[in-house]
Amino acid sequence: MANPLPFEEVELNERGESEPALLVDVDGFEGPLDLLLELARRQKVDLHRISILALAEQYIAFIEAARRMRLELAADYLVMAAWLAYLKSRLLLPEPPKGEEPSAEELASALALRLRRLEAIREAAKKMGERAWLGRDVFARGAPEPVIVNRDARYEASLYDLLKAYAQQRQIKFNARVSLHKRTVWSLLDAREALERLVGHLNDWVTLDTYLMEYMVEPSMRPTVLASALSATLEMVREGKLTVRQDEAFAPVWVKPVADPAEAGA
Amino acid sequence: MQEEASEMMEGEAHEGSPEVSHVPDHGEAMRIAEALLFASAAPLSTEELGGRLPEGADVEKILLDLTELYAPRGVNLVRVAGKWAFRTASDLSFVLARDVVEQRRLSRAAMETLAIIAYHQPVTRAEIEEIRGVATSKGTLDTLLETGWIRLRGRRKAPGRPVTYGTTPAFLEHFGLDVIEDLPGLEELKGAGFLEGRVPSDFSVPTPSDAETLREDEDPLEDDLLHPLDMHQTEATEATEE
Amino acid sequence: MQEEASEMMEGEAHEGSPEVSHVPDHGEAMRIAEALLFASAAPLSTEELGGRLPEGADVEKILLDLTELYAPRGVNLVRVAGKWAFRTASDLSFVLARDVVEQRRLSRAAMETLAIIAYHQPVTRAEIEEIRGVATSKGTLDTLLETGWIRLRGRRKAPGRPVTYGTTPAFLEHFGLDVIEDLPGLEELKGAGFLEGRVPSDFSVPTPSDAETLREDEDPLEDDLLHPLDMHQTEATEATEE
Repeated sequence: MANPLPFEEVELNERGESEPALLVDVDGFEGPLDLLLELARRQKVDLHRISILALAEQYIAFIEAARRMRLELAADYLVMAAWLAYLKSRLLLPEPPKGEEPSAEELASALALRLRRLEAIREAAKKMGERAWLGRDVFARGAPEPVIVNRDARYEASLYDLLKAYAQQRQIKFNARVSLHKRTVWSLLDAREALERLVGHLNDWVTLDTYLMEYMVEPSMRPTVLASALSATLEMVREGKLTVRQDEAFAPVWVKPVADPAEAGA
Repeated sequence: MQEEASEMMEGEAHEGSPEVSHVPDHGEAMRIAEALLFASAAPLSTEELGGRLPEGADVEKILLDLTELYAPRGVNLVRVAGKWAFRTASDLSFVLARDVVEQRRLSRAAMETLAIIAYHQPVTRAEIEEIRGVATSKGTLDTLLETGWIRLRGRRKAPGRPVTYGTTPAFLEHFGLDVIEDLPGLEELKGAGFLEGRVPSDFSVPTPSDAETLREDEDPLEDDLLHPLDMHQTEATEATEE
Repeated sequence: MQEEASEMMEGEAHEGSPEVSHVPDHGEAMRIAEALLFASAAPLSTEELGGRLPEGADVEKILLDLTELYAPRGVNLVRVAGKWAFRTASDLSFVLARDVVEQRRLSRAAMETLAIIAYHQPVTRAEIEEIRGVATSKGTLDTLLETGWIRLRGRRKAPGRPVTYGTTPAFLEHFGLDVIEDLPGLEELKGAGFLEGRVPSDFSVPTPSDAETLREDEDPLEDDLLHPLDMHQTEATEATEE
């Protein structure tokens, strides 16, 4: 097994939080490919001339040793072990006639390529880490002198906006005045309801005014009450519920319920 | 030319080293001081710098040399509160300031108030409120004063002697009016569709006056008002339109 | 000696002006550029500078001259993320390192993942895992997103429409890179065929791209993903501009 490098302890701690699945890995390897890479390095040969067969054997031996030590291994490692065992058998057996599947040699070189690629990106990551980091190796201005922005407000408004605002204000005012002076009215509906209620209690001629007396508590209400009541009366006459008569112009208006609607129109 | 300058600076940077080998490279110490002063968030004292420079470095000399070196540049080494800091050259302060003209729209309340002042001037705040049917915030009048379109004219000869407001020549200029009487009257407002529906018979649009001379019912503003006025305008500049 | 250096810089500062009188004083424009760049913690683009320099100033020449002038100094003018900034000389990190407020160290996993994203961008999580031969924890990507150095770019036009990752301008700035092509060892990786797309795709181009525009095999992110993205970008912007 590789001797853990000083940083690997840190790695283990960090991984404890973020990558629990790898906590059980062996001596801080970053997965099976990383372990393979480490084993390959120990062959002390160029990755281009690596013996994948030897590598597979070493990996399998490593995994078996770990299992004997009852080390719990992440599934990734076992999958890789199984695959390498397969590859090993393919590499040892005579190659079957060329089929659809890639040959053992092709599989082996694909694995070697993956290892070289991981090695290359590791190297790149190392170079990136060695670059002069801002805030670690190089520094920006410690006390930036900000650009002072003098804000000068310029207001925009058009004559149209001005006139519209003025007209709206004044208009609201006079519209409001009209509604303020709106009088309380006795609606036709109110009159009709009142009359219908009263009709049932009567059986003789009565002046309309008598009926309306109780509504005329406020003098200002009188015109609206009279008008609405008269309209309602005429409507009920048309429906044959009331009879109405007036002896002369401006004389009191007499009403009488129609006992039998058939008599209507008299 | 440029190369020459580079060489010069470089030459300068390595000055001293061959003569006295045990004294740290003066140029290198200068470079370190430069970097320290640049990266520091606050000015550094001679002692602080000395503590960070190579053993035996002549801090005073380094600071003197740096001050001279940077004196003609766009960035100078200056003493602030007994410490040292790089600062942009004071004659270049203009490049670090930027004038931004912000286009702002008047709020509806301000627009309405302005319109009432325009038509009803000279008008008091209470009269504006009477027409609008709502209290006028100080901020609204401040904003309008800030625009330069309205001014305090005088004081109404009435209980409480309220201030009267009117429009300025800048108002006419902005709204493209020749004289204040060019504001459309009742018939024109109706004709242009600004007033809709039936206009009550007692409805009228006043004839505004923005004349410099006060009306008969106006008194001049007292001197004591000028100070609060100044204050108003200062505040108004800071306050942003709602 | 010192005086000589001062004169030198001054002499240099006024170079050019006598020859072409209608062109603004080159030395003065250099001073202004110096002040602007020096004052700013965040890099400035050539355009930003040009807009602040006197009309007709040769921005490119000014920047070139300043770069050369400051090359031997403790503070250098460098190109980062396509913009210009003064930075302390990288060889002086040893004196400045003391100021560092315990920079959070990236784990090896995070550093490797960042490298893969940088060199292989746009890259999906599956592709990162393929290269590393191990599952990438969400925590690693979150950490990297938090630094503001990587961003979600879009979605790969492939089954499952996986998110693609790429680096940000803050990444370039942090690592002192002008453009993504300046990544160390990029040519070797490319030459060895290690940047070939793993996922069989007609579009795969074996060069990293951190361009804003998506590649042909990328779709834009959906709106629901934009919120976390915006958050990251805001952080990144703040980190850069301070």
